[in-house]
Amino acid sequence: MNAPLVWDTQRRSRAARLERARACSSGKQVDAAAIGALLRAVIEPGDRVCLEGNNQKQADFLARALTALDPTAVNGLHMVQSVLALPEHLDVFENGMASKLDFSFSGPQGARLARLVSTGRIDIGAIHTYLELFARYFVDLTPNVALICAQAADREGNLYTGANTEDTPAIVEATAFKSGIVVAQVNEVLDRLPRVDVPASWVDFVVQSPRPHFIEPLFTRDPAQISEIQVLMAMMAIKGIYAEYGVQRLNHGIGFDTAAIELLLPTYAESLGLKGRICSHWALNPHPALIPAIEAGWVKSVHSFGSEMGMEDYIRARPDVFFTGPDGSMRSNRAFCQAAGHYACDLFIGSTLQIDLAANSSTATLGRIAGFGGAPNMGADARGRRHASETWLKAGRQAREGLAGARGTPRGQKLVVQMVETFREHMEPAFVETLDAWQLAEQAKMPLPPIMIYGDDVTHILTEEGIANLLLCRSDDEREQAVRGVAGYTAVGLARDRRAVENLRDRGVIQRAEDLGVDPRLATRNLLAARSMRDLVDASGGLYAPPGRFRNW
Amino acid sequence: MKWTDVATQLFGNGHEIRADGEFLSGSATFDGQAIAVVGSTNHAPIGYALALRQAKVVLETIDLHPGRAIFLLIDTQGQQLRRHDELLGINRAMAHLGCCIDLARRRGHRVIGLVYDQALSGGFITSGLIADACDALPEAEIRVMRIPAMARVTKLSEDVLTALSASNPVFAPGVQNYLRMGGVRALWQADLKAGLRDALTHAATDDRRAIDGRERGGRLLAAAVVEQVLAA
Amino acid sequence: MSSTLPDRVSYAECSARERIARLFDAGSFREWLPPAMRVMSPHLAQLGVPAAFDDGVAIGEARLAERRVFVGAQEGEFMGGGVGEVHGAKLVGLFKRALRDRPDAVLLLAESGGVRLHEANAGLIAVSEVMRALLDTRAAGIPVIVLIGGANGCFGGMGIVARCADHLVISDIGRLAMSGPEVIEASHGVEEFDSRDRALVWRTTGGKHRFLVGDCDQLVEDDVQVFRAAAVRALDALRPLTLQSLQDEHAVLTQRLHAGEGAEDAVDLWQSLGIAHAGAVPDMNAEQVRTLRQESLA
Amino acid sequence: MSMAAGLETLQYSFTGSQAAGMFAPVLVGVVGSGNLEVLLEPSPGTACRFEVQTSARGFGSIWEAVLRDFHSRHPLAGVAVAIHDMGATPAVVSLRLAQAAAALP
Repeated sequence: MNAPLVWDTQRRSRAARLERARACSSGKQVDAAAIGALLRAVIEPGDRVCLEGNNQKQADFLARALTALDPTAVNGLHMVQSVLALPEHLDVFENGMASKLDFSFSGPQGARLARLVSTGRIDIGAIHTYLELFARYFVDLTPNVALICAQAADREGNLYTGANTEDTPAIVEATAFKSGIVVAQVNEVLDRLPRVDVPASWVDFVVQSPRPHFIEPLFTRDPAQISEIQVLMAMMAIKGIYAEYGVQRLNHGIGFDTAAIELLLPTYAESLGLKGRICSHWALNPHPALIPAIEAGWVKSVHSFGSEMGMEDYIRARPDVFFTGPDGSMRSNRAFCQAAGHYACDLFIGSTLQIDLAANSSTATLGRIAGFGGAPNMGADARGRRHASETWLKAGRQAREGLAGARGTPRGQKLVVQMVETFREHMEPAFVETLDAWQLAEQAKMPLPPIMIYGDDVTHILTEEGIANLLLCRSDDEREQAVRGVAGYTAVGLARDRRAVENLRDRGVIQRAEDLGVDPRLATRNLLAARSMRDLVDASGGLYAPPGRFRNW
Repeated sequence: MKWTDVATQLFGNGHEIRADGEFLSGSATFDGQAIAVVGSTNHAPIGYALALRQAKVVLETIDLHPGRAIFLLIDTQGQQLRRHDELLGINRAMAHLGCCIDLARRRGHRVIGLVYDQALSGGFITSGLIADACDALPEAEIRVMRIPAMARVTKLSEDVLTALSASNPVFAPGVQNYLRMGGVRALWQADLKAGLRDALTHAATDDRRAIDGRERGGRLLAAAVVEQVLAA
Repeated sequence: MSSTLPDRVSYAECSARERIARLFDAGSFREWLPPAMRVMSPHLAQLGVPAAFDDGVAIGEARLAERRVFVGAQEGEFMGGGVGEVHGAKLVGLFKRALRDRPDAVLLLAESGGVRLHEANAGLIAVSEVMRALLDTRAAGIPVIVLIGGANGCFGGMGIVARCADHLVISDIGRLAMSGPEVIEASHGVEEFDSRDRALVWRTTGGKHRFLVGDCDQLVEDDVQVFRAAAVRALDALRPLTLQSLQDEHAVLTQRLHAGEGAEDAVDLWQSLGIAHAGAVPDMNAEQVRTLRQESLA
Repeated sequence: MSMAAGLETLQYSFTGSQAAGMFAPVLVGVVGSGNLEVLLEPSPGTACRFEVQTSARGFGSIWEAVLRDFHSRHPLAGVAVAIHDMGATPAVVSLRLAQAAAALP
C-alpha cells in the first residue's frame, strides 16, 4: 500500500524554519547582529534563494550576511535573481554555498561570472529576460527564501519600498504565497509608513540595516557628454522615425544616444511641429534628460521600472506625469513596466555593442557574460498584441506588403530600432560579420548564442550614416545590403555592393541625413535643451537634485 | 648635503639660521654683508602654511632691511598634496610667496635660490624658480616626475623614456638637464662660497633662462618663440 | 528655431578659439604665430602624441569694448591645456610684447592642468617664466585679467599664475586650485580626497568657493557674453603689488589659515569665515552666491 | 624620428575640379581624445593633398576611404589639408572636414 499522500510539506517546512528562527528573534523584528543566526535558521541546503539584486537598489546587508554563513552547513543553493550587481552575488558561488544560477543581467560582474562558469563553479540554468524570470518565479523557479530590501518598515512588518520598488512585489508575491520565507532589510523602522507597498502578512522578518541599502544612479546621463554625432543621430531618429510613424507610446533604452533624443524634443522636434504628435506616453525610468521635454509639455505619462536618485522631489511635484502613491512619492514596478513596454508601446530604441549582417544584435563580448535585462522584452514584437495604433499598423503594413498567406495576414508590428555609431570608442566597429555571441555560446556551452535582440524583430538600424528600414526588405540579400549600407567605414560597410545600396536608397529602404532633410552641419550641441547637469536642475525649477558625483558646481 | 653643512661652509659657525621643524629661517653674514635666509629641509612638502612662513620672512626683510640679499635654501618633495591645503587655496599662498620674492627683487634685493638636496615642481616654482637665480649643488635632484611615473602618464615604456632622455633633457630628471635648459643658472662646485659670491655678483636681474637654454643647447625653442612673438 | 532653445553660449563648451571669437569685438582678433606657421612642440611626436598647430594656445591682440587688449587663450582639450616649451614661450612672448607695446590690458583665458607632463622639465621652467613675465607686465601698470571657466579648470602652475594676476573672473563650473583631486587621491587615498565625488571637488576648488573666500573677484554664469561683460568691467582693475598690498594679502591669508583650523569641508570654512547660510551654498547659483558674498561682507 | 612610438603619417592626393584659389588658412577642430584638427591651406596645382598624422595606427584604408568620399563630395583643387588626429571616428573626421570645407570662401 502506498503511503498516504501529503499535501503540505512546504507549509510544514516553513513552520519548521519559523520555529528554528524563534531562537534569534522575538517576532518579526530581527536585530542586525542576529541576522546571521536568522538566515542560518531559515535557509536549508538546496534551497532556491532570491537575493534581491536589482538594476538599482541592492539588498546588500543581507547579501553580506548570507556570504558570511558557513558553507559546510549552508550549501547547494540555487540562486534565482534578476541582477548580479554586487561582488557578494558571486561570492556565494566562489565560497561553495551556491551552485546553480538563474538570472537576467550581470552588468558589472560579467567578467567574473564568465570565469566562474568556465571553472565549473557555477551551473547556469538560463539567462532570462526580466519578465521571463519573473514568470518562472510563478512556475518552476519559486524561491524558498527571498531576501529583499525596502526603504522602511513599521512595527508590524508592513513595507514601504519608496520610489525604487523595482522587483520587490514580484519576488514577494511568488515567495509568500508558496510557503516561502521573506526576509526584508530596511533603512529605517517607522511608527507609521508613508504608504504600504508590501503588506505585513507577506513578510516574515524585518531587519534594519546598519547603513541604507546601496543604490546606483544608473539612468543619469550628463548632457555635457553628448557628442555632435549623437545629436545628428537623434535628429535623424526624430525626423526619420518618430515623425514618420507618429510614435506616441515608447520606451528608450539607456544611453547618450537616447538622452540626445530626449533633449531634442523641446528644441528640434518642437521646430518640426511635432509636439503632441509624438512621444506622449512612456515606459521609462525617470530619466533626468526627460525633464526639459516634460517641462515643455510634451509628456503625458511616464510609468517606471524603478526610480532614479535625485528625481524624488521632481516626481512628487509632477503627479500628472508620473505614477505616485497617495503619499506623493513614486511607485515603480519592474514587472508591470516591462509588460507595459512589451505590450503597450509602439517603439523601442536602444543601443548595442555588435550588430551582424542579419541585424541580430548583442552586448555579449568575449570573456563576459552580461545577460540581457529588459531589452529583449522591449525590443521584440509583441506577438500577443491585438490592440491597434496608427504607428503599429503602419509598421505592419510595410512588413507585409505584397506577402500572401499567413505571412501576409494583416497585423501590426512594433518598431524596434537599434541606434549605434558605426565605430565605438577606440575604433571598435559596431558592425561585424559574426557576433562574439556565437563564440561565447561555445565557450560557456550555452544552448543558444546570447543574442539580445533578434534580427527579425529589428525594424530599423540608425547610424550616423543614415537609417536602414528593414521592414521594407524582401530578401535576406536586401537585408544584408541594407545593414551594410549604414555600416559606414567598418569592414562590413566597406564591403557593401554600392549599386545595390544605391537601389535601396532609391526605394527609401536606406535614408541618408540629406534624404531626410537633416543638415549635419546644424547638428551642434546648441540644439540640446540642456547641455549640462546644471541645465537639467534649472529646467526642473530646482526640484531635481543630482547625486554628488554628477555635480560640477 | 645637509643644510647645516651648507650653512657652515658658507657662513661659518656664527650664522643664525634655525630650523623649526621643516622650516628654515634666520640670517647670516657673507663677505661682510648681512644676508637673510629662508628655506626648508627634510624634503618638506610645501603646503599653505609653509608657503606663508616663507613669505613672511621675505616681507619682513623688505620692510626692515631694505636691500638685504635673500638666500633660499631649497629641499622639497613638491607641493603638499592635501585636500585641506587645496581648500585653503595653496595656489594663492604659493602665488603670494612668489609675489613677495618678486617685489623684493624689484626693490633691489638680490634673491638667490640654492637647491641643496632635492626640488620638485610646485615645491620651488615660486621660490627658487622666481629668484634672480636658481642654482644647485651637483648632487642635488630636480624633477617634475620620475621616469616610472612619466611612463604611466605617457604610456611609454621606461626603457624608451630613458633612451629619449639621454638625447632630450626635456624628459628626464637631473640638475644637469635643468642646467642645460637654463632652469638652473649654475652648479656650485666644491667651493660653496665661490658659488654664492658668483651668484650675488653675476646673476642677471632679468629672466635670461630661455636664452641660457638656447645657448646651452637644452631648450632650443623657448627664446626663439619669444622673439617670434615680439617680431610678429 | 523654437523659442525654447537656449540662446546662451556656454563658455565651458567653447574651444579656445571660439572663446576669442565671441568674447572680443567681432573680427578684431589678430593672431601671432597662427596655426599655419606651425610653431609646434617638437617633443610630442617622440611620445606618440600628435602635435597641435598652435601647441594648445592662441595669442594675439584684439579689441574689447573698443579698447586694445592682448589675449592668450589656452585650449583645454589639447593635453589638458598643459604648458609645454612652446606653449609657455608663446605666453611669455605675449607678456613681453605687452611690456613693449603697452595695450590697455592682457587677458588670459586660462584652462590648464599646469605643466605638460610630456615635456615636464621644460614646462616647469616655462611656467615660472610666465610668472615673471606676467609680474613684469603688472609692474609696468598694465592690468592682467584671468578668466577661468573651462571644463578642465585652472590647476598646477597655471593655478599659481592666475593668482599672480590683477583680477580673476571665474564661473561656477570653473575650478582654480593647485593639485588635481586625482593626484591627491592617488597620493593619499580616497579618504583624503574622493576625486569621483564631484560635489566635493567643486566645494573644494570650484568657482563659488573661490569667489566666496575672495580668491576671485567676479563670479559669473557659464555664458560667453557674461564673461565678456565681466572682462569689460575688469579692464581698469589695476592692483599694484606694493609692500603694503602684500602685507595686507599676508594678513588675509594668515587669518584664513586660522579660520581653516579644524575645517573638514568647505562649508566649515565658509562658516568660520562668517558666511551666512554656508550649508545652502552648494545648491546656490552664481547670482545667489554673489548676493551672499555681498551680504556677508556688509 | 626612429623611436616614434605611435604616430603614423599618411598621405593621399586626389585631383579636384573646384579650384579654391587664394584663401586665408582655415582651422577647425582640436587635437583632443577622439577628436582632430584640420588645417586647410592654399596649394599650387589642381590636387587636393591630404597629410594625416594620427595616434591610431593601422587605419590607413579607412582614412583613404573617408578622404576619398569627402573629396568626391567636395572635389577641391589647389588645397593642402593637414590633419592631426587623436583617434577620431570616421563620423567625426567627416564632420570636421565638412565644417572646414564650409568655412572656405
